[in-house]
Amino acid sequence: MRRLGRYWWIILLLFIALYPPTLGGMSAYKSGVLIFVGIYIILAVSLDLLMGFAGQISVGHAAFFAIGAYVSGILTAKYGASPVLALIAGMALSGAVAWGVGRPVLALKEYYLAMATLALNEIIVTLIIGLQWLTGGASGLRDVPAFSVPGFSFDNHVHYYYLVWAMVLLVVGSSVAVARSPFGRTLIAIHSDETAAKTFGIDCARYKVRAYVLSACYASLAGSLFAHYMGFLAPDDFGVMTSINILVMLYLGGIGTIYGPALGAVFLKLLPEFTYQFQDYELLMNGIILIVVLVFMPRGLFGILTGIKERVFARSAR
Amino acid sequence: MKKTLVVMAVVTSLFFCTGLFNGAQAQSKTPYKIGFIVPLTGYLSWLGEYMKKGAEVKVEMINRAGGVNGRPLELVSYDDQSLPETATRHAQRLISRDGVVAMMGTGTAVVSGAVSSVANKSKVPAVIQSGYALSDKETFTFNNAHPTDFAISRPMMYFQKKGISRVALLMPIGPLGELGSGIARKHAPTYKITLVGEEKFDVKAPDVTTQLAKLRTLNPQAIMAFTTGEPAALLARNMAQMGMNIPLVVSHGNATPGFLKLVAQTPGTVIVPSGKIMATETLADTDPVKKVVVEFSRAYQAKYGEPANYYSGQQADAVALIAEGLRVTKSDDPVKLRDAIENTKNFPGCNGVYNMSPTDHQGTRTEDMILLTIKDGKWAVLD
Amino acid sequence: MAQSAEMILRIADVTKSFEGVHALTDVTFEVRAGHIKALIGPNGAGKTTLLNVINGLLPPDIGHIYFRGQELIGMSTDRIALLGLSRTFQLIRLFTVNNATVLDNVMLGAHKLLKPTICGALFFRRKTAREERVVREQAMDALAFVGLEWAAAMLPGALSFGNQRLLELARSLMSQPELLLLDEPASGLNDAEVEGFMQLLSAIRARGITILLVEHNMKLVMNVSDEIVVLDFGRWLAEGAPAAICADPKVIEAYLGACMENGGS
Amino acid sequence: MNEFSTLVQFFFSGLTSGSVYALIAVSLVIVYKVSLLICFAQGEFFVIGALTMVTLTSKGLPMPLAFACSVLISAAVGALVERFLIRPIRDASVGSLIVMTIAISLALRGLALLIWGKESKILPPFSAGKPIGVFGATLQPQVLWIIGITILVLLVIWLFFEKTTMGVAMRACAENRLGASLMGISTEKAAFLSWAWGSGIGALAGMAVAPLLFMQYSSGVMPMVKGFIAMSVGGLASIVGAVVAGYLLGVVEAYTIGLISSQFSDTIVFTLLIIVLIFKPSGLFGATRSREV
Repeated sequence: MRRLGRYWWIILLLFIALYPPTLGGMSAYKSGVLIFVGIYIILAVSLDLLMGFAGQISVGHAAFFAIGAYVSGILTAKYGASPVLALIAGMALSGAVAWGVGRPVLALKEYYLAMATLALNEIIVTLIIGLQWLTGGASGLRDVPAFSVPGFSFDNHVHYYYLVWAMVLLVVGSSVAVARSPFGRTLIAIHSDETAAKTFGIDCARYKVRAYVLSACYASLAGSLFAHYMGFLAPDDFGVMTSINILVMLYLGGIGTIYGPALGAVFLKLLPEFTYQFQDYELLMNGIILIVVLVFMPRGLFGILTGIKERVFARSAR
Repeated sequence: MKKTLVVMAVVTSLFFCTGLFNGAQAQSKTPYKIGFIVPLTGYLSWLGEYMKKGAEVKVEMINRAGGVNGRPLELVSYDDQSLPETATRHAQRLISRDGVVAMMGTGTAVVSGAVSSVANKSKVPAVIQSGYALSDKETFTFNNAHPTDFAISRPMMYFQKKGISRVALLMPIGPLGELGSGIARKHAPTYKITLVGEEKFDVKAPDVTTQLAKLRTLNPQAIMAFTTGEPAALLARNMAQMGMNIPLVVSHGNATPGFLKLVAQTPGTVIVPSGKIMATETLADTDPVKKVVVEFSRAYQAKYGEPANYYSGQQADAVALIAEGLRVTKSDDPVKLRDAIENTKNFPGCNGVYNMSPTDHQGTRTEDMILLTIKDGKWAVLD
Repeated sequence: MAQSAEMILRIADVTKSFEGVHALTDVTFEVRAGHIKALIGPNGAGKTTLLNVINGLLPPDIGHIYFRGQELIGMSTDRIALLGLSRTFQLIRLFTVNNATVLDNVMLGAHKLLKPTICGALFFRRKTAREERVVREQAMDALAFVGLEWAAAMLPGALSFGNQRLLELARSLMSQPELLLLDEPASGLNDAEVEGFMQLLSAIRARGITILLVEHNMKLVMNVSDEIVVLDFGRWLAEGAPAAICADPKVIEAYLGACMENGGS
Repeated sequence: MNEFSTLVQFFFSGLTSGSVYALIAVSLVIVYKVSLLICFAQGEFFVIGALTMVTLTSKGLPMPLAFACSVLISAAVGALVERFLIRPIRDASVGSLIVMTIAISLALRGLALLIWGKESKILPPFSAGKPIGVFGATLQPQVLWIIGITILVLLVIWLFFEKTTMGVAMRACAENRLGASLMGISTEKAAFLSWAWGSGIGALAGMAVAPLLFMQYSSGVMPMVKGFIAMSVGGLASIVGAVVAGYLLGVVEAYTIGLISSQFSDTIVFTLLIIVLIFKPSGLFGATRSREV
């Protein structure tokens, strides 16, 4: 069992890699669900870096999701740019926005910060709607081409599945690396106690902004992947509700653990596949499920998993 | 070695678990499955309700009459929450898991966009109902709602007849408003109408008198506001408050009992472009759609105890168009079905007589619309 | 001042008031390099406020603070810390979020040696790991110095109160300070722990680190400090060697008054 | 119609929207003031209040009675929510409290959907009558009702929190837990009561505003977001600040729409919010608090 605990990531890799071929002709539906799951894992993990580690609340993370999606969408659909360049441009713009607003906004605390980030999300959405000549406005942006690199197009859904999950692994892996590094430790110090952190020479504002920029870049990456998969973008998918959903994934899975929010994303994105038949009851059910998690599992789903793991180890050690 | 074994065991068991998630794929091939994507929650949920009822009644009618080619129709409905992402997932599920022959529904332009994108990628026909304007590339998408063009030009036709030439636009911030604004600008010169001004408003705002006051300074003879439901009713109420006694044209989506309830008590002239289903009694016996409309209305009234409305009729037409396509092709092949729907000619429905072609995926004409207004708390035909 | 060359910290005419209430009024004194200077006074004398002003957490209304001749007023707390000024808190402030361990806490003290970046975490991993190893060893040394090496992997919350104080001290030492500000480090410690703490302070002093000590425990203050400065109601009251302060009637009066207010504690 | 009457109409429009924002902001502030928590489910109490009133009046209950019953029902729901859902996680981080109130709002909205269905409901104005005309601009009489109710609410709140022992103790809770318990009220009880107050006033807001709007299960989201803005601008914990900021928001919005751009009015309003938060974090009307180090 201990071995299993250590090599779980190999299992995961094998599973991700072998899933489509072994289950033969993976349908567009299945790959679609898994692609959305992957995109939301990137979003949840990126927000976890900001909230779980740097301790900065954001109720507007979808703003960067939107920037990534729309920069990719506009540059490729309207100006025929290479998707790779568009993706990088999206990340650059997201990073720049995060950098620009980061210092003043992240100086705010708790609810004030929540309000400011929520406002940021609204501003981006209203701009997307307002700048119709550029973004297609509320009617949406059409005909975003499939993702491609020179010489290869990811127009097949299985190919895209691999691309998205490769990105997921990259983002999760690098997030874990950042979280475990001295940089991640510094964020934890800021999260714990900004005043104390400052007395050790930590320039809190600068570190918060760095975490924000990294988080925004990852969210933007998710946005670009979303744009090329959907082929059609509308502001409805980037509203505050989306931000709140990402926030919920964090707490559902277990904030500050990277893997937890990823798990939360998987759970929350697979849940509708089982609850859609409840239709009118869906809203109530989702609310109740979330309440139950928050009240009875304060460490989230991942906390439960690690709890089980610890118990199993304790038993096998005995 | 032991390590490898454990890893293998876990991977295999994971695959078994996901077997559940595959669901039951193999089912009896007998019924024709039609995918139905409809806003049952979210801000357009009230509309989804009418669409759902309409579709159910029509499917029942067809099945009671023996189905299509001896096979019954079966609806597979999903709630799109008025969100494109959700709609995309549902469309993919419908096609690859439920194995539908065609999709229909939507109701908002953005959801239509998402569904249309999936439909054309997967080459499965989709008969949508919304203000979404189709592009040439979308060869698998039909839109059997009256095009927004008609809903704008029909009242303009009426204005020209009545000598109204100064019209102001008050458009909601949103897809419908963008569409309505563009089309109104395009058609206004045809009917010798001057657009004196345009304002936007947020559909969730509690008050729009600011915009109305601004427009009032321009002395319009009528206001066109391409909006549906509560905001449309709010406009009528605000205009009454300000004593602006000029006609207000709202979108063709408002021909529903729900909207009637909202504005029944409001003075002023509200004009709603609509289909003939809203005026069953006034139809001439020679009207080609009379039979279809009357039969559907009767069945609807019998099942739900309320009169059929524009949305339910429109949805029934979508069912009928797909059924007709299936009848003609006698095949499950989605491409053939698309071709069949595309060649539908002189097919009477609640929205008018459909004449589809490879260049026209909407099928109806401006004359298929009528203008409604409200008199004594009831719908009345204006023109 | 003539002897400022050996004065590591000079506090000049510092005044600070909160909504009209004067917390500090014209406070002036100096701290000699290599000494342990105690800052005492009854409750509400403004000692913690002064520490907060020194390390930049509070801006004074007027006044100057010089560290090695460099003006600190107007500088941010983190920059002041980089100059070699470290502190502990009256109410223990350890890093506890996300299961940060005792070792993590101590290693965080060495922030100014590492200056970690995202690039360091992602691209220069070998270099980062090398630096990290060095810091880890130093951190273990610091923990050993305060006698907490056994607790490296524990969560700080699991430590006793006294050990948490020691952990804070170890963390501060990691930043290789020249001047250490200690805010009531012995409060809540039992007699045996205070005894150990006294030895620790002497050992720190022996390393050449100057200490400005705010403390209520008179036994500790009298035993370890080279010099004492007394504040009363935010004003400088007396300054001098421990024996002289003990005998100063002004100090005795101030403390007696304070004792009566506190119900004789 | 002259320029001036148009400008007055903008003001009236702002007053109408502002009256909606102000009342809901007050209900948010009450909860925050005592339990230091921003409730994202406040919009649902707004809806529950209005829809309960619609149901009760349609059942033939007289207006004042229906009014009182709806307030009490909502207050009870709010108090129960606090007791069974918030209290168990009282000491969690701000983030999880936000998510919890969001979860509660989803559940309550889901419940409202099941109870009242999807169609919008209408509540008749409290008094019949023609719109009031001033300088050629018009105002709905209901707005005067709302303003009156707002003043009444402020008065009742003031009386309760300044003149009754329990009120003073509840106010003390936010500032000093020990002090509050000395005055004979536990923070738990205070939070419980503050939720009852908050949801009651939220419901009141819904009922007062319903005749201006059309109410359905999801109508609470927009007023709540605007209520947040008013609350933040007002300084989170200031009731009078919230009311002033609510009306200010309505009026600023109206003039932005009228004079600058109806398309970008929300962009401008939210940008202003961020600017206010950054440069005056304690709100336009909040006292500057010295942060404890």
